[in-house]
Amino acid sequence: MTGNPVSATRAARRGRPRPALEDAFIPVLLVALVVVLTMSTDSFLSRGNILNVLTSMAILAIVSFGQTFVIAGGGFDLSIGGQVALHGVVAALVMAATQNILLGLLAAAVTGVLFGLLNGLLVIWLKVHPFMITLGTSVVATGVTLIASNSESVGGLPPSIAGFGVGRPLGVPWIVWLMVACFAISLFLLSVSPFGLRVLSTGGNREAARLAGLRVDRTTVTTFVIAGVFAAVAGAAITARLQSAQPTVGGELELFSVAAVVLGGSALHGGKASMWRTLLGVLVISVIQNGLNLLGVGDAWQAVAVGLVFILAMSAELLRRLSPVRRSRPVEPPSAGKPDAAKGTPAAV
Amino acid sequence: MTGNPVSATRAARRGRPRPALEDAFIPVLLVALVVVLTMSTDSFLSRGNILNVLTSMAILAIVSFGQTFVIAGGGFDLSIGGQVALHGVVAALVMAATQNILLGLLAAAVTGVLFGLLNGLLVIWLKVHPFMITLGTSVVATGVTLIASNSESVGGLPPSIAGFGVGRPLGVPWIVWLMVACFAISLFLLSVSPFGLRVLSTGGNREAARLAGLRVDRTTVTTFVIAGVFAAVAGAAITARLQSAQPTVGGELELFSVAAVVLGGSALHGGKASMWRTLLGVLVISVIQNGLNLLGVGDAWQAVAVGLVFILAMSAELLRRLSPVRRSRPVEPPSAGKPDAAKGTPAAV
Amino acid sequence: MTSSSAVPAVRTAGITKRFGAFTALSEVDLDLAPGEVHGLIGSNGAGKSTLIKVLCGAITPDEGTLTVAGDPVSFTLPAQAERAGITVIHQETQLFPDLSVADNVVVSRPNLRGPAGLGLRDRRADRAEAARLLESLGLTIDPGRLAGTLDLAEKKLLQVARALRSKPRLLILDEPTAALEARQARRITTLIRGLAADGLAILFVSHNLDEVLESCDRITALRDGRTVARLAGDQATPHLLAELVAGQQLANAPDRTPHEAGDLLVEAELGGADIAPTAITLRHREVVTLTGLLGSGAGRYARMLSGATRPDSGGVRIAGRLLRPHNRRQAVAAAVGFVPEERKRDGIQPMLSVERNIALGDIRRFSRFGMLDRRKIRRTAERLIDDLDVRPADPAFQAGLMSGGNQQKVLIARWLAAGARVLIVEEPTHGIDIGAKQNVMHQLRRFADERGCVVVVALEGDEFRSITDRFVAFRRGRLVAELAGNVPHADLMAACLGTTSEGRES
Amino acid sequence: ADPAAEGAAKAGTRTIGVSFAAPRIALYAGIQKGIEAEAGKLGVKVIFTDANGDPLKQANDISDLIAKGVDGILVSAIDAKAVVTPLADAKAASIPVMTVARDVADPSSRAAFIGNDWGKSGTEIAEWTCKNVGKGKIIMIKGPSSAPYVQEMTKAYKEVVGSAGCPDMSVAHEVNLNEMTTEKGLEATKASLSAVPDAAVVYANLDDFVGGVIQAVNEAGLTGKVTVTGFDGIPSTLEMVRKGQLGFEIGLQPQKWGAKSLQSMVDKLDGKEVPDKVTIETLPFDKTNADQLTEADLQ
Ligand SMILES: Nc1ncnc2c1ncn2[C@@H]1O[C@H](COP(=O)(O)OP(=O)(O)OP(=O)(O)O)[C@@H](O)[C@H]1O
Ligand SMILES: Nc1ncnc2c1ncn2[C@@H]1O[C@H](COP(=O)(O)OP(=O)(O)OP(=O)(O)O)[C@@H](O)[C@H]1O
Ligand SMILES: [Mg+2]
Ligand SMILES: [Mg+2]
Repeated sequence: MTGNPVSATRAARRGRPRPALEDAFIPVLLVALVVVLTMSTDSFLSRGNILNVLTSMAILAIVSFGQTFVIAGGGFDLSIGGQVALHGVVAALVMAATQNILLGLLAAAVTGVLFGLLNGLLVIWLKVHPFMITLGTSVVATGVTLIASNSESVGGLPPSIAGFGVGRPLGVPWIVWLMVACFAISLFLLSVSPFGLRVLSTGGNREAARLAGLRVDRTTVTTFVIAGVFAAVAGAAITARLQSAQPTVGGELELFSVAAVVLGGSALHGGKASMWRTLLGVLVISVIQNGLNLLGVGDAWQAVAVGLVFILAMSAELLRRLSPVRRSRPVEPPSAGKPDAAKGTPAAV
Repeated sequence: MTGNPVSATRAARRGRPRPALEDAFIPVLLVALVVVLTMSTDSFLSRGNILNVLTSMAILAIVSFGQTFVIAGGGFDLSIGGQVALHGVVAALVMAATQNILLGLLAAAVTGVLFGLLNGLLVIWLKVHPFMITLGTSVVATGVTLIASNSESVGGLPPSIAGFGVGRPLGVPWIVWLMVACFAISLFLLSVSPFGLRVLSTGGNREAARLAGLRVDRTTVTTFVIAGVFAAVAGAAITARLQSAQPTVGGELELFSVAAVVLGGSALHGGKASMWRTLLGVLVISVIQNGLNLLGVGDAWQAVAVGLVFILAMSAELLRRLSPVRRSRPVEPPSAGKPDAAKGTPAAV
Repeated sequence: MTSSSAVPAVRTAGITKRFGAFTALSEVDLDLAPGEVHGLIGSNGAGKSTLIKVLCGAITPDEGTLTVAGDPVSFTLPAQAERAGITVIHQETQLFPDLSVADNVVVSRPNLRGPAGLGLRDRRADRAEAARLLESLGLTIDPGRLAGTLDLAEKKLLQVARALRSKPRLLILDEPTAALEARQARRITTLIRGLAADGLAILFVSHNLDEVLESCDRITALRDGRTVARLAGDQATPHLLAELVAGQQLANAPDRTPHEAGDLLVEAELGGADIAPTAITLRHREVVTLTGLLGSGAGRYARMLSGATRPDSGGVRIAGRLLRPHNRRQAVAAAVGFVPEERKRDGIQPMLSVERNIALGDIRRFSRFGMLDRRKIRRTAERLIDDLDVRPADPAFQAGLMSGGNQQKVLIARWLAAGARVLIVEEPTHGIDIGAKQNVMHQLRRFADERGCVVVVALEGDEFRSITDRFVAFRRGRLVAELAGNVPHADLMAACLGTTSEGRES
Repeated sequence: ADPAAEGAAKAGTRTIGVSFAAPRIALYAGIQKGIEAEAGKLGVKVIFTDANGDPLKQANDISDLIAKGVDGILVSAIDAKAVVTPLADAKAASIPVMTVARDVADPSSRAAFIGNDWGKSGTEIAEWTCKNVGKGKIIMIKGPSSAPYVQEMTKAYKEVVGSAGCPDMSVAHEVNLNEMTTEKGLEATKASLSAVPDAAVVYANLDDFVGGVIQAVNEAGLTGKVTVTGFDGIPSTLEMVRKGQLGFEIGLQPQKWGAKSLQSMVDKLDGKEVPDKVTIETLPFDKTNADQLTEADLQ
């Protein structure tokens, strides 16, 4: 070791994360999309449409920030869509009953925290994969939502909430401001605060984090609570935007939020994540949908296009493998199965 | 080792899989459900209702068999629901055009194989987690289905197909026979043929399987192809049963098929699976739904009940941890986060 | 064997393998004769495992040729190498934990029955064959057991059984004895000699140079991917081999200087899963080595001591303060550092940078106003990297990509940064080369001298003689002896084995 | 099928945006075809968006249409209360909005509603049932409980059934389904028939359920004993009525409906007067008049 000059040189060349081809893939894809859409439509880069894109991405973005914490911590939250509907309905019911907007928001926040706690505690107690746990709680959430709302949209909100629906501080819709605020908080929590390091360690190697003295269970639960709170924010925002709560809203949010996180380049199995990447992932999805709407492409073709872009985006991995540095590391990522057996999974021997 | 008396004793105490409390959990749950439903309704154990349960579980069972192969091999197929709709529409379109049932079935089988190939090849080429890949192909499948069917149900099938809808060889609806046949084939493939060993070893430790000289890539692709074929069988069966193809069918099948596999007790991260367990998982889900229907419980409460049973079933894991045998193996499964996530996720980094 | 010089079973010529800009192997020549045990040695990262992967078709070399029994071949798949008679037991245990022992043995070619082409598995034949093969290796285990429940040596032997099933002409073993206790390791080396006597060619990789000296007919040494020496077994001396691996003159291990122990630091009385309640005390400036055979309980005891696992009874007092059991967090707060046996699996955060790995032991110390203090982290990491000679000396380097020895140092740095006073280290020398070993020993001794005390857990306690003040021997879950650091080797062994001191050669 | 793709900017050509609730149900598929055909005749471009049942996506879709600068918007509201904000935006941008099939809660936010008189249809179905069955229990398989057409039809239906004019019939079981698919219709009917094995009538609220309802009756071995009534009158139901699988249908002639919708919008843009409520014609049929109809009549 000590006397080995090669290892020092080698180290300098490998290992150090550097801006690689594959990390540029999604940004390049985004730029390409923007260029194509600007050329082929006359309204894409208009101020109105940009705000439009931002407005329509807001909800997905907010829940994806929450999902980023969960995934970074090694979890997975399939209940986010169900939660958005549930918390939205709760907010609306309380607002309708009390005619007080603040109480409604508070109620949604409380159910968000409680639901996140439920998810997190079940995950750490039952020690079953969060995929299954949150699938279960998601089904429960859907049922509870339908019962609470009587399967109907909940109206009768205080009239003043209409202000939110149309309000545009500084010319930007309030829902975009809300997204920006959520982003700032998330960015701080993940990248600046020590909490972010705890989350990434817990997700990167849970046992190692535990042995280093971190409270991994608490961290896991906290990530689910954050996701619940962001789901509540999203639910309340939808309620405000639609001026009624919709029990059926949010159906695709869980899968698309996971997709946005991973599309951005964070690791699906945790330990590596960034809010900027998530934002990028959400942007790609939203720009595609907006562009196709502008082009007048029908729903069915839109689905095809979104799916293809998904797959294309994942080809970034292909680039990664083809890039010379890591090219022939056969032992590294076995495709389908389970590569990091060494990592989080001792039982795999 | 032989020379070490401690290890010999220890070996005798641990090791040999024995019917444990936790493995009995789901069967016991099923029996409990049956007892409760028999007491609380007067028709649950009637011949008609048993056939009813079998009929309504058939589609979920068939796709779950396919999902079992994929999961056992370390993969994950979220495109199954989309595929069922796609292959069903293909079958119907070909039947409507040729007025030949056999050609229609053949066409569905071909698209099933092709779609499975597509999934499998993308998984092994892109080396991205199958979750993402099949989410992408699933969206594409939905789009293609809508385009092919023009978003409408496809009718105009040969009149003779009506026979399938109502046919009851030996008093049992043909769709139940179809499920039995699929089960027999799956059971043979997984437990009796050498292919099953290849799948389980690929899913259990992909790198080890590769180094042992197994063609892991081929095995992975094959599992996806099997899932595609079973999805085609399910799609064609639905088409025959409804005497038309529905482009919107199958929405919940992907998640519920995964749930059925895991509920039965197979490992979500692969390497450990059995068709009997999957059958058990499907049965639990179907019995609950049927029972709630008989009790006249509405959709919303049904969702709550299904979710709760999911979570309850996962508590089997809790029993497992509490059972004395494994109690003091501290380093074993890192609890919440990612027991499996780590494994199941190759290059998603 | 006299025939060994005739036709080599396998020969490589000019093998070169590059990973990007980095050359892992450079023009390596090797010939392996039937009936010969060929030793392959070299420091961590010398390229041993890479060479083996080339030999078995797991990776394709950039240059060079491979001949089997005189015929040139090129493999792109492990299956091809296996067909050509080359079988490997890899460094990482390659098993299927959820499959039975029998299935693990026959996995690549299960026995079939019934009409040809029908493809029915013959499980009875599988079991019989597995039992037979395992018995020929001296192992009687139920072939129906799940492989995940075997212990380490059993797992290795299971892999040997699988390898022998394909009747290879060349059997490659990559560090098969690492993590095994001496007697089990001896089983493996004896087995190897026996197989060679049956005419197999054997390539044997080990960091245990004594083992290599004892069992190899010829020895090849790699350094930085190049062949630096080819020796006949009888030309080699321990000293020569050590130098070949380390690439330099090794300073002689410092003579043990007696350390006078300081104040009482740790008092523990713990009992747990198959461990009888046992009391231990540790003083300032002490290095205490817990040792015993595999499964003796030394490791389990240390893990309870560190708060990593739950004891059934008893507790730990650090500087008079009683800790809650099974609570790593509180133990860390009381300055107890722990470096687990499988550092890659349980110690390192593979995706985080070296500096963040170091900061992890006490995140609070590295935060200000609810924010991570990046400058402080960087400064501390740079100082420790320099201090412990971590390579590469780059705080932003991704920890998962480092070699084992350097990961070990990063973990020690973590506890230094967290201000630990008690350091509990399991098997600190596993899988690291002799140069790195010296450095780690040095660091452990220094830790005790400057910070508090060190607990080493090792199957081969003797290896730590030069830094140990006190040995504690465990057998079958009991503390059987506390011995001074300068106790004769034979007495230490006797305590572990439960025999009298004449019972065993040294 | 997509005239808008190539240059909506061409001067003089009008572009109409359409935001549908769920074009995957047969009714909307028919309306869409009608709009497309009419667009060709009138020389306007049409952009379709599909929210697939998601009110939030519908709000985003309408915003996209406004950003695109269409001349008019046809909406079928997934939820009557939910599209307030985008409709206010449209008003602010002086883009006229008309609702089709499903109205919004606030009539002042749209120029006109082009739809059916749901109550009248409900009454018609109930009267036919009383006249032709007269006696027994009824199972109702309905759409989402929040949809106005479901509420209005149910209300009108129940006013007839069990009233003095029809004392021997009663609604024994009701199911609301949020997903309007044949499969769901099948499942719900099977379950309902288990709960009410002696039902005489199954009321299918829309034809997307009908195939499943008939199959369920079939599988339960009750063919001939249970009368099924449908609604929408998609072309394939004609054959079912002729075969006696289906007792009564009301054809909504969705293509004509679509054509009428687009026509109304163009009229409005041309400055002509359009009434606040445009009611479409319906075409009831049963075995007695089914033979005089062709599938083309139902388009
Ligand atoms: N796929 C790869 N990509 C890049 N570098 C690699 C790859 N595989 C191995 N290396 C590097 O090649 C060098 C040789 O590694 P190898 O595993 O052969 O060492 P070794 O001699 O077996 O060491 P040890 O004794 O620690 O097992 C190391 O520096 C390692 O980091
Ligand atoms: N409670 C237990 N009961 C039975 N076997 C055990 C138990 N704990 C560990 N083992 C087995 O004993 C073997 C050695 O395990 P482990 O390393 O934990 O023992 P240890 O107490 O650390 O002893 P050592 O001093 O050898 O490290 C392993 O195969 C492990 O599976
Ligand atoms: Mg090696
Ligand atoms: Mg140990």
